[in-house]
Amino acid sequence: MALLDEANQVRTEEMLLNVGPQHPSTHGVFRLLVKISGETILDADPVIGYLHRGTEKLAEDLQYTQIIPYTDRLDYLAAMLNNYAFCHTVEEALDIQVPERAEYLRVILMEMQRIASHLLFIGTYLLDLGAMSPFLYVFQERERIVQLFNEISGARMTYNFMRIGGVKYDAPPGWLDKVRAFVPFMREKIKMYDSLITGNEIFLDRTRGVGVYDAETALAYGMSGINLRSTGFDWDLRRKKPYSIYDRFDFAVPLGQHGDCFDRYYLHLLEMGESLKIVEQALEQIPDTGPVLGKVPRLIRIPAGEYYSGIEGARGELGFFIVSDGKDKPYRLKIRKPSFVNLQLLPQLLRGQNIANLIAILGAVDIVLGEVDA
Amino acid sequence: MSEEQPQQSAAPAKAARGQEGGGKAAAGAAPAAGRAAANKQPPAPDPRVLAAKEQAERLHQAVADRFGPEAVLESGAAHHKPMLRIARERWLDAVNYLRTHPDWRLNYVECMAGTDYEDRIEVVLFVQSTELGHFVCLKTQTPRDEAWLPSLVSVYPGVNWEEREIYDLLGVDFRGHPDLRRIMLDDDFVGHPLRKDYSVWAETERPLVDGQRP
Amino acid sequence: MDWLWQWHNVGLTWLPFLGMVIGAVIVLLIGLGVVTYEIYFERKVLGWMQGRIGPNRVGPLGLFQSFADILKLLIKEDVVPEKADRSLFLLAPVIAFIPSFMVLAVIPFSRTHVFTANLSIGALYYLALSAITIHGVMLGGWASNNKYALIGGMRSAAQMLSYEIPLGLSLVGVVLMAGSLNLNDIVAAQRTWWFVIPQILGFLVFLVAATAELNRTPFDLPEAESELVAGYHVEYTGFRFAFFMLTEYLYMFAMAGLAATLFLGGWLGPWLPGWLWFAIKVAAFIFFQFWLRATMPRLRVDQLMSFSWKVLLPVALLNLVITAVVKAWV
Amino acid sequence: MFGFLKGMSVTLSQLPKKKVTLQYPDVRPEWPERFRGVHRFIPELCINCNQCARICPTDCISLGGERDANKKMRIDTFDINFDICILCDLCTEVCPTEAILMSDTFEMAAETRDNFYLDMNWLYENQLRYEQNHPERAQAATAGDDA
Repeated sequence: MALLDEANQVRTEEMLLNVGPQHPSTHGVFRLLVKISGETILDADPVIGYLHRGTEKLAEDLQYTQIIPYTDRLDYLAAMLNNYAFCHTVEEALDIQVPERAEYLRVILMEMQRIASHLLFIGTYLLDLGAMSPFLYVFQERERIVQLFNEISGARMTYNFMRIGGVKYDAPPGWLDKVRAFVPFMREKIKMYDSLITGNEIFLDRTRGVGVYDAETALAYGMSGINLRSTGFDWDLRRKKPYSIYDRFDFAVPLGQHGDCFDRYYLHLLEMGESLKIVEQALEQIPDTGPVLGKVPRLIRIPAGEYYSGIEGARGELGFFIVSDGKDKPYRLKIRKPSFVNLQLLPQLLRGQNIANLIAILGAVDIVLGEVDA
Repeated sequence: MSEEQPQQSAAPAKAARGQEGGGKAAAGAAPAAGRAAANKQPPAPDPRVLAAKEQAERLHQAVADRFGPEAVLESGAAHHKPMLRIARERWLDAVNYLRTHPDWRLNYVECMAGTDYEDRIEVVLFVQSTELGHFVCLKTQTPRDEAWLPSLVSVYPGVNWEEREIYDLLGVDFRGHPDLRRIMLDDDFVGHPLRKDYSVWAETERPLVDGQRP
Repeated sequence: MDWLWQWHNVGLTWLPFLGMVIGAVIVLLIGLGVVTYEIYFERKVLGWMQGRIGPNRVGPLGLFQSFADILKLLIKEDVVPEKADRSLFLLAPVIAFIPSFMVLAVIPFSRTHVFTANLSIGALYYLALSAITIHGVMLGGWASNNKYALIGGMRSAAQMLSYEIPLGLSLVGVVLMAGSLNLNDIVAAQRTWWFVIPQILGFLVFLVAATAELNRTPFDLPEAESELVAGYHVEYTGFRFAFFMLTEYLYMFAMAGLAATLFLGGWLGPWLPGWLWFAIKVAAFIFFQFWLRATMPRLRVDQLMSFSWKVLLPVALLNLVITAVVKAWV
Repeated sequence: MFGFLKGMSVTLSQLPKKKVTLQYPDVRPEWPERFRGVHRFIPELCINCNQCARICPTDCISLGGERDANKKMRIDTFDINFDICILCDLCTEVCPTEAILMSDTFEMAAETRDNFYLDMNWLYENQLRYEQNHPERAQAATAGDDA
C-alpha cells in the first residue's frame, strides 16, 4: 500500500508547447498553444491573426471591381473560387445575367481550381504525416493546372480573372483542348494517388478514427465543405442551392461515414474525380462562341440593401455579405471564411489526443491562413 | 410589412440607408416617400421579395407570439431573404426558440456579421434550416456607445470566433461569451477598426517621428 | 608480409599497433567518404523518385554537393543556447558519434580486409556499442533545454530501446545457425546459402528493427519534422549538428554492413571481388531505406511502441524457436 | 495487410521517369502571351486620362503631364511603385490607348525599397526589351492597330 501511495505522489509536470507561429506543419503563421502532459494534449488554444490584412476594412474604400484582386489573396490556393464568390454576390444583388460561355468558363475554372486546391491538401497532409513524395507529385499536376490558368488569366496564383458579369478574357485558342487533354491525365493520377496513399497501412493507422466528430457537432459549429460531409451529412451548396449552372451537371457528392481524418482525406480524392466529371461535361456543353462579359454598367453601384450569397468553396461555404448604401463602394463587406469557421472545433478535437495526432487533425481541417486571418 | 412601411416613410433617407435592403432593392414593393420618381412607373414587385416578406411575416408571428410584440422590432426582406429584427434583450431567447421550434429548426449558422451604422451597431445572422430549407436573416442591434449583446455561443457554438471577431473589430461586448478576447488584432490594440469613426492616427499612441505622427 | 594479414594473431608490438592506428584512420576516412556519398545518393534517389533531379549544381552531376554542405556546416558559427546545459550540450554529439564509428571495427568489408577486428563476440559488440548512441541523443535532447528537443530525445530513447530487443533477437537466429558470434565466421558459414533464405522471418524483423534503430522513415519520430521541427537536434548548429548527421549516416552504413554480413552473405559472391560484393549488398540495403523514405508516412509514437512489443517481438521469438528446433533436429 | 507495397511500386515506377525540374536561371520558363509581369509603358500613346491611377486598388500609379504646342496631352511623369503594386492588371484593362501593358519581366529583387519605385524611362525600356524578346507579338500588336 505504501508503495502505491508513493506512486500516486509522483507528480508529472505539464508543459506549454508553442506550436507555431513558425512551425513546419501549421501551414502558415498560425500559433497553437498546447498544454501537454508527456505527449498527451490537455488543452489547446489557437491563436490567429498573424496574417490579418484587414481586407474587410480595405474593401470599404474600394470600388467593386477593385475588390476582386483582394479576394485573390484570401484563400490563395483557390483564388478562382474567391473571385467567383464575390462576383456572384454582386451579380445577385444587381440581377445581372451572365453570358453562357462565361458561365461555362467559370465552372471549368472553378472545378479545376478545386482540383488544384484538393491536390495541395493531399500533398501537404501527407507531408504532415511524414510522407514526402506525394507533396512533390501533387505539384506536378498542380503545375499543369496553374499553367492552364496562366494561359487564360496571365497569373499563376492571383488570377483576378472573374469580372462582375462574366470573365475578363475569352479562352485563348486551343485552351479548351488542353483542358480536355488534362482530364484523362488527371484521372490516371488520381488512381496513382489512390494506390500510393489509400492502401498504406501506416497512413490508415494514423488517420482512421482520429479526430472524429459527428454531424450534429459539425452543424452546431457551422462547419461546411468536406469537414461537414466527412460526417456523412449531405451538404453541398452546388446541390442544395445551385448557383451558376451547376444544376446542369451530373455529379455525385461523396460522403464520409465516420467523420475521421481518413474520410476527410478520401473525400478530397473522390471530389477531384467528381470535379473532373463536371469539367468534362462543361467542355461538352460550352457554346463555341459568344460574349464572355454581360451587360454591366461601367461604374457598378449596388442599390442600398444587404446581400449575402455563398458558394461551395474548396474548403467549405465561402460567402460574401455586402451592405450597400447605394454608392459605388460597399458600406460593409464581410467574408464568410470557411477555414476560419472550421478551425473553431480544433481545441475540442485535440483534447486528450497524442501530440502526433495534433498534426494529423490540424492538417485534415485544411486551413489556409490567408483566409482564416483575412 | 405592417411595421416596415410607416417606419420607412418616416425615417429620413440618411438614417434608413442600408437597412431595409429588400424593400429598396425591389424598388417599389414599399415606395418610400419622396423616393419614387413621379414620371417613372414603379416596376412590378419581385416575387422573390414578396415571398421573403411573407415568410418574414410568419417568423414575426412566431416570435411575437412567444415573446410578446416588443421582441420584434421589424420584419421585412434582406434582398431575397426573409429578415427579422429582434430586440437585443430577446436576441438569445428568440434565436434559440427558432433553432428548436419544429416549424423553423434553424440549426445551421451560415454567416454572422456586424455592421456599424451612424446610430447603431447591427449584428446579422444568416441561419439556415438544413431539414426544412429555410434561409433566414436575423438581426439585432445595439447602441454604439455601451454596445453589448447577449452571446449566442450557448446556442450555436460555431459563432464563438465570429463573436470574438465582432468584438475585436466593432467593439460589441457579447455578454455570456466564454472567451471574449481579441482574435485578429493584438491584445493591446486600441480601438475597433471596423467602426466608421475609427482613425488609425487618433486612437493609437504612436511615437512622433520628426515631430509628426508617421 | 604475411604477418600483415594475420595481424590479429600476432602479439601487440609497435608495428601492428601502428598498423592498427593507420587502419583506424583509413576506416574513418572510408566511413566519411561513404557518408558523403550516401547523402548524395539519398538526395539523388529521393529526387528521382519524386520527379526531380536532385543535387546538380556543385561539381559535375552535383557530386561535390555533400562536400559543400559539410564545409558550410563546419564554418558556421557554433551556437550554444544560453539556457542549455552547456557541458552536456557539448558532450552529447561526441557520445553519439564515437560508438557509430567504433562499430565499424567489426564489420568485415572483404575477405582480406586487414582492419577488421576478428572479435569473437562481434555481433554482441555491435549491439552493445550502438546502444550507447542513445545516450548521446537523449542527452542532446535534454541539454538543449528545448521542449521539442526534449520530446524528440525521449521518443528517441524509448524507440531505440524497444527496438534493440527485436533487433537483438533477430540476430540470434543467425548466430544459432552459424554457431558463432564472430562476424567473420558468420560470413564463412554462408558459403552454401545466404542466411536470408532460412532466416527470412528473422531478416524481416531485422529489416524493420534496423529501420527503427536508424530513425529512418517510417520510424523517424525523434526528428519528425512536421511535429517536432527537428527533434533532438533542433538547437544544434554547425559542426555539432554535423556530428549528429554523421552519426546517423554512419550507422546506416554500419547497419547495412551488418545486414549484408548476417543475412546476405557479406563479401561472398561469385566472379566479382569480395569488397565489391559487399559494397553492392550495402548499397542495396541503403537504397531500400531511401525507397521506404520516399513512400512511407510516419508512424505515431504509441503505434510504434505497440508494433515493437506486440508484433516484432513475438515474431522474433517465433523465429528463434523455429531456428532452435530445426537446428536441434536436423 | 501489404497495401504499402502498392505504394512502393508507385514510387519505384517514378524513378526512371522524365524529370520535371526546370534548370531555372539557365533555362527560362516559357510565359504565355497574357502573362502578367511588370508593366511596360509607351509614352507616345498616353493621353493622361488618369484612369489607370484611379482604378488602381493600391494607388501605386502616379502620373502627370501637360499640353504641348499642338494642344496634345503629353506625359511627363509616370511612376509605378512596385513596392505596393499587386500586378492585378486592372490598369491595363482600363487604358483606352493601350499605353500601359504587362510584360513578361518578373524578376524584381532589389536591395532597397527605393529600387521598386520605377519611372517612365524604366517602363519604356521594359517595353523595348519586350519588343526585342517577342518581335512577333509586337508586330501583331501594330498590325492590329492598323486594321
